[in-house]
Amino acid sequence: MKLITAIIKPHMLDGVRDALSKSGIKGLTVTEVKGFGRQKGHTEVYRGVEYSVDFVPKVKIEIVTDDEHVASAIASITESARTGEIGDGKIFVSDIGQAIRIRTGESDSAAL
Amino acid sequence: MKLITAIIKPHMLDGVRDALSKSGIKGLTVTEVKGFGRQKGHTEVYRGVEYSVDFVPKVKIEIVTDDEHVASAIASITESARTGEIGDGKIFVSDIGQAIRIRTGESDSAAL
Amino acid sequence: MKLITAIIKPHMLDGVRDALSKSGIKGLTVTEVKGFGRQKGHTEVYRGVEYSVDFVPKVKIEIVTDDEHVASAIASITESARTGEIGDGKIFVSDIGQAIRIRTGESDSAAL
Amino acid sequence: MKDTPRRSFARLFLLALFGVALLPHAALAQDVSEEMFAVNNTWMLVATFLVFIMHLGFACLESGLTQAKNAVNILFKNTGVISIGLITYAFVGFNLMYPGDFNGYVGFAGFGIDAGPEGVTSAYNTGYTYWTDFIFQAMFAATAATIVSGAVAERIKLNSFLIFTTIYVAIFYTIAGSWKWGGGWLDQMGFYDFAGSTLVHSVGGWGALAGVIVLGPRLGKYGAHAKPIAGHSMPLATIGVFLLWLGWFGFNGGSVLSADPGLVSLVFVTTSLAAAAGVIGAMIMSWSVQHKPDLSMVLNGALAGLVGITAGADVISVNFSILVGLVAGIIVVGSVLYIDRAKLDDPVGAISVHLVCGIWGTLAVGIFSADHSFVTQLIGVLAYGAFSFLGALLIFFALHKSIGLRVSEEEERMGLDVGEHGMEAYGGFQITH
Amino acid sequence: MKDTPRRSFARLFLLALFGVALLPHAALAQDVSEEMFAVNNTWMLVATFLVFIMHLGFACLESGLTQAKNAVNILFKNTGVISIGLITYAFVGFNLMYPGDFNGYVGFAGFGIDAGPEGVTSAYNTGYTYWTDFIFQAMFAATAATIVSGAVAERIKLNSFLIFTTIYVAIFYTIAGSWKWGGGWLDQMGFYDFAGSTLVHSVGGWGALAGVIVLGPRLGKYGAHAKPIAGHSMPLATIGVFLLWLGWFGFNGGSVLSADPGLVSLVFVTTSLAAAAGVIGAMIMSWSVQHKPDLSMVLNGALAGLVGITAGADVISVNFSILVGLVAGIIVVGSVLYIDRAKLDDPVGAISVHLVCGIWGTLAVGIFSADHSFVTQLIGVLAYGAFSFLGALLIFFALHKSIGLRVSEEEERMGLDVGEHGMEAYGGFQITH
Amino acid sequence: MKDTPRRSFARLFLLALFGVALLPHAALAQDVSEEMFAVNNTWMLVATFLVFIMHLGFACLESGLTQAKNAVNILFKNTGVISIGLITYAFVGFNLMYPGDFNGYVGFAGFGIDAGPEGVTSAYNTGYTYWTDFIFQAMFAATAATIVSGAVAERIKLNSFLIFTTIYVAIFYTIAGSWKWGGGWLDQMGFYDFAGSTLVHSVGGWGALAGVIVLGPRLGKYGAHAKPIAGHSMPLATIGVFLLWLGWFGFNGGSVLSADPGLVSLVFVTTSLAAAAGVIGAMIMSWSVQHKPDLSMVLNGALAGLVGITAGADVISVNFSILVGLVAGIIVVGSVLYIDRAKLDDPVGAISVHLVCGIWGTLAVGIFSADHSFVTQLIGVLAYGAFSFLGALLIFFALHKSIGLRVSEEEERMGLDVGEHGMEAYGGFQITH
Ligand SMILES: Nc1ncnc2c1ncn2[C@@H]1O[C@H](COP(=O)(O)OP(=O)(O)O)[C@@H](O)[C@H]1O
Ligand SMILES: Nc1ncnc2c1ncn2[C@@H]1O[C@H](COP(=O)(O)OP(=O)(O)O)[C@@H](O)[C@H]1O
Ligand SMILES: Nc1ncnc2c1ncn2[C@@H]1O[C@H](COP(=O)(O)OP(=O)(O)O)[C@@H](O)[C@H]1O
Repeated sequence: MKLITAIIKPHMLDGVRDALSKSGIKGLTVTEVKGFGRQKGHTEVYRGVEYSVDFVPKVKIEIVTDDEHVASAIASITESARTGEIGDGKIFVSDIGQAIRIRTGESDSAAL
Repeated sequence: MKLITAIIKPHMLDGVRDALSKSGIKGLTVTEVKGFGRQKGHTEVYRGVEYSVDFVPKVKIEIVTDDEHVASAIASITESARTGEIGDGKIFVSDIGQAIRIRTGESDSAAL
Repeated sequence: MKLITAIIKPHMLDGVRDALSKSGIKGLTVTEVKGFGRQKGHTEVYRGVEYSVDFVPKVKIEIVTDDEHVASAIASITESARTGEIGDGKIFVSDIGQAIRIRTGESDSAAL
Repeated sequence: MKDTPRRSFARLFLLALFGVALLPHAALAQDVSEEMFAVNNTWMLVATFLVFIMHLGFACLESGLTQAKNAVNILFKNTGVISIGLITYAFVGFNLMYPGDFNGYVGFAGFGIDAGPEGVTSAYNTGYTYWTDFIFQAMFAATAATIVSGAVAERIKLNSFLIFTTIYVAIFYTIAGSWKWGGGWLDQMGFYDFAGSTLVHSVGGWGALAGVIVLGPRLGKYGAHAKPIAGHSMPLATIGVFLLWLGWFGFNGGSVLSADPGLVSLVFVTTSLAAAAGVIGAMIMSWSVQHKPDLSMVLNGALAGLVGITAGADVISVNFSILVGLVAGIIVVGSVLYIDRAKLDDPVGAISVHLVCGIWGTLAVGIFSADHSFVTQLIGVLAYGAFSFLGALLIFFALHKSIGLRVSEEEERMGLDVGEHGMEAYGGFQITH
Repeated sequence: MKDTPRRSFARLFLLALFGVALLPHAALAQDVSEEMFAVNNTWMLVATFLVFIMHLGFACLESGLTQAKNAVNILFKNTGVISIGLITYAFVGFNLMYPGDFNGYVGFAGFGIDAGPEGVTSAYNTGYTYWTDFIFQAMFAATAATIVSGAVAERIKLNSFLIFTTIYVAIFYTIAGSWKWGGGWLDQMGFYDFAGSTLVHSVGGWGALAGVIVLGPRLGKYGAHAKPIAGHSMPLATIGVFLLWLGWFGFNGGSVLSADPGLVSLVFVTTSLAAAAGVIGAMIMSWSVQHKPDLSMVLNGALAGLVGITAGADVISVNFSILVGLVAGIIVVGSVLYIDRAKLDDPVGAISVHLVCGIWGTLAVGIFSADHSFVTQLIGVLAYGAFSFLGALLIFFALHKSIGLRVSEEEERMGLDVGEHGMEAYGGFQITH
Repeated sequence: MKDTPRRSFARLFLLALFGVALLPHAALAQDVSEEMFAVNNTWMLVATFLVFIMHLGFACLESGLTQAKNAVNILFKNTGVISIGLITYAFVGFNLMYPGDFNGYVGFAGFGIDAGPEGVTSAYNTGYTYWTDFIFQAMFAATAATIVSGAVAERIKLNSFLIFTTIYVAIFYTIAGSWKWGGGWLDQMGFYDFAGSTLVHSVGGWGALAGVIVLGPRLGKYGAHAKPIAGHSMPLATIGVFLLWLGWFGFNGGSVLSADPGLVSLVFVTTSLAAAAGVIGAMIMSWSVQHKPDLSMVLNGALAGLVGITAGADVISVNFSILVGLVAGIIVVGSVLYIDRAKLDDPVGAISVHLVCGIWGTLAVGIFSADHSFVTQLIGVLAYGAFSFLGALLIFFALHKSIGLRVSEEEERMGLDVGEHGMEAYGGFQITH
């Protein structure tokens, strides 16, 4: 099993979730995060003092899936999350050794 | 060392933390997340327009622990987080190569 | 490639980000989390009832980087995040199998 | 040109009594100039909008002291209560509360409201027109139900609550009110409640107590983990209390029922000082007992002082008003702790503020005013207590047995906002940074 | 000592008419005592500050019903609108709206304001001084622009909006106002609009409609995903509506233009009952149509009732005022649904509340008051509609073609707070737990 | 029936002076009808509750412009300040500020308050009863301390602040006040301060400056990272400013000390236009200097205009009032920038708004009113500056040396809410979505 972590633009979330659903993904977990990268933040002013806000709002999607579904999931994400502009985000893939469904105790593939 | 990631129902957090404490876990990190899975969200209405909220509030617990404690930690979580209803959540386990305590520079087991 | 996960004190974030920038890290993702560990929370009172708040606000930084940059990144974090007091936090390192830049489709090192 | 005794007999009587008591050499004006009538009426209308704003105060206080996931529900209830209150008061309430000549227990002057030609002149009353009389009283009426709202928050079904409100405001509050302000048996007996420590606040508080008992505590409130259920916004709660305090200038100040300079200004002073002393009393208690000064307690302290002085704002001296407020502030903290220990789950402290301090305030009139009897005050307290508590218990119980009173466990956990209203108080995937 | 007809001819006429209608045996005071003048003026100043607080009401309501990322922008606009409104009304507006003797269509009494020696005596008007007249009217004026603000929220450029406001309030609102309140042609014809269902609310509503049409909907509003764009804070929206309701006691109550006890208190009653009935109407509609009672609809219902009764608060009977409010509450829910289906994106429901219910209220005078003609009311509605809608369309279109009306897509997505103001409504890496 | 000179000698004198100046043909009423007394007193009580609501305004503004982790602390302080202020003013303040005949520097008419039989008649004063006099003044008194609260926020110890407040309000504010409003030496000299640009706002501002100097800046404010410490809720801050503006109608309007139609309405106009002009001044400055229009600056601009006009709201012409406000709005932005550059850490801009614009307003009387001398105004400004700044410095320094003034670094970082109160402003593991 693999964990696919995608960091995307917040307003692309609904589209990405739909695309993933279509490609057969049944579960995922979303977190609000802030990103720092090539996409620069912006300048803010508060009571006369300018300062740069380096962090950009992003959404992190985490999907644990069987190895075989990884490629299609990645393809779904890249297509649905791309705007072509800087800051579209990243996808990282890592290994998961074990997965358990709390409700039933099922494990691994059956748990997803 | 392993990273145990558990996604649970928010109101089970206190119980899970107690159970983990009892089973010898000394540290963990908690994040508010939204989950998408078998447990469906609900329908909301705003100014006459119905729409479905697919994401359900969840809490993610991350625990890095020695390999030997993994099984007991998992057991603690499954027991304390289970309500028996859909949406109780998942546990994922992956490998951690290195752990460091910032304050002292201690590493691996000693750092946990 | 490695994923470096650092859990630090919130007010150290700006310093850590600067230190990482200097050591050549170009991207990272930040999440607000709550930590449970050696650093105890505090006691609160609400309408006459005392209770202990066990969770302490922390910030989680995630950095995916080439293996060769891991050591210097860890060094940057430990130096810039240390106050010497309990609760300074942890650094965990794990493997990342694959990285993709959504905008371009570039992968692995080129994607970071 | 003479005052009509129809609705305001009892009040005029009191005005005369204390007007004379305070201004011994001024003859009581039996008829007034057009100008004085206009001043009086203007002041009463100002008082009316001040009492109106108390409903926003309650909405803010109650939603601030409860969880974010139930905020829409509370705001909805409070918007509904004032609206239902006003309409039912127009249809039946006003004429139940002020039935004119009646047996002293229950009377009814008929459906609907109508000023008639005399109703807009000082022949109706030297202090206000018929319309002013109605609207000022109507704003009061809904208050009693709103008090209940906070205590039963986070677990009561919306429709059941609204039915309770309608019945309690339209019938129980008004009949009880007629006993004193309508010139009924307690008024005859000499019972005194200037602006409603008992008639409004205790009546609301008894309803709250009944609701809390029938409903039971919120899930997890008295569970293994001692963590109390914290309110989600202290700024909102604070806005609420300041608006309530503001509104009280009309609640008490308007209860003079004219713009009498001496009386209204005296009432402003006693009301303000009692509230301030309530804050200080609660601050001292909270700081010394809990070590950490608790804002929510101090806010309750202000209200405690206000409720405490309401029964006697015009007959208690300025120095004693400070004492009444101070004691109320101390009592309220103790009461919140005690009620919580008794496992009566009142999220906003409504029982302590409105019931306990309402009783204190009513009895205080018997203690600090030479002209009133402690025993009579006590009789009033008990009579109102029995009637409203049993009445509220009956309604709640009937609802419990019929359409149900409490939301499902799942709904309670998810929050009533999503469950009852399908919406969130703080909507949107809130990425604001 | 006699009333000056300069500004208040039309109003005095009406006051006479209905004053007489309601108080048949009272001769209309052509001159008043010093005392009565002071009471009247004091009430008008109280009404003035009540209308002022409506601007906070709008600011809260509009920011509550929109997204957190645009809250600073909305608060800024609302602070700007009242300020620009007051200043331009002093420079040109007051004298455009009340030009004295004029051709009935457009007149101008000159720049700036000046009371003159008579202006502070009852020789100016028995109800208020020149200064009171100005400041009461000035508080009204900015309202029309603020109504537009909510409808065009979350996408309009700040500078364009402020230019629109300046022109719309200083010129269009005031010229339109002169037709009726200034004694112009519609006034001559017998058109009636007590406190501005049409003159203020519809005029604002037409501006809102024009803005929404020229601007188009917010990004993603009518996209593939049906998820509506939820407001970020229901407590804020509720505070807004209660403050608006409070302000309406001055908006309508002050439109009596004196402290006349009968009239002002009647207006308090009709205003309150219409608002309450509006809540109940919207509650019933929302509960039955949507199954889940929607707080934002119920809040709109209160405003709908208030807007609805505004045209006839002094001439519609108490029972009918309940009906007017109830219908307004029902209409507003239907209208919000319909306008949304027509893909007109109005985030706060301004068009439904102010335009649709403004029209309803104006026509209701023709229906429920025997003294007014439905046809004349309709002519007024149409005349105001044509003038304000075309006027607003013209300004918006000119801005669109010149400096641009709408922010960039990126800015809209990021939020106007960061884009236009470089700041956040809820600043700081908010670690509060 | 004649006015008692006891407390109101100085004020009557001024009223006479300007009453005559503005209404040249009206003889000054030395005794008034019962009706006029009632109107006057009613207006003064309305003004009183308006000033009261300013305390909520301050609470909202200050907590909005600071961090969420300190919100409870600020709300607690503001609730405490008004309460302590009212009680101490009753015990000693009123009689220190209005000692009757005295040496012009310090006098004391004894502990406690008591109207006596004449105190509730127009024999006390034609404009208000003794009780009204007291409560109106008492609401003012606490304002001075509340101004300090914002400037020292996020780092001052709660108990030290409350002790400071008690001493500053009870003794320094009142003695300073007696110099002018009590009929003391500055009043004799012809110094003019209508509603307290200097007596209230500058006195508060000097206290704020002293506090900021003794305390030093918040942790990290002037550190390596330029990121300023953003306020956590702009809606809260905006609510605060609108409520303050609302309250100012009572603050200035009530300072007429009667319901005089011409004067009160003039004051409404100058006050509103100055506030509006302040907004516009700050908007222009902020837009041109910072490129992005800063809401927090514009909000400060409204207050700047209000503080600026406070000293001369009744003697500055309407056109000049716009100028005074505009300049205040411009000044306040410059001042905030300058004070920040001087590393004086004032989170809410209290020094710029209340001290700097308070001085500007006081001097503006000397510039724009022919009847007042610039030099005398300057002497007043300097005298009040020296006395209040040194006084505040002394108290703060004594507290610093004894029980300590500042919370620990750890507490400051964690927030004073948890540190001082053991509670959170936005409690609960807030899962609302
Ligand atoms: N090395 C990294 N490790 C972790 N997160 C990263 C890394 N680089 C980028 N990110 C995340 O991805 C987001 C997008 O990256 P960015 O460099 O701005 O644009 P792009 O992906 O188009 O090159 C960042 O805001 C950050 O959250
Ligand atoms: N494949 C997955 N990857 C990541 N998170 C998942 C995955 N499947 C489920 N989750 C998380 O677990 C939560 C519970 O899953 P769900 O399918 O609703 O119920 P259950 O675990 O009882 O089958 C989801 O809300 C989501 O946060
Ligand atoms: N085993 C663990 N797994 C995951 N997170 C941990 C673990 N131990 C500690 N943490 C995180 O690190 C933070 C700091 O740890 P703590 O024990 O308080 O101090 P220190 O790191 O100085 O020993 C905790 O608040 C928690 O968020």
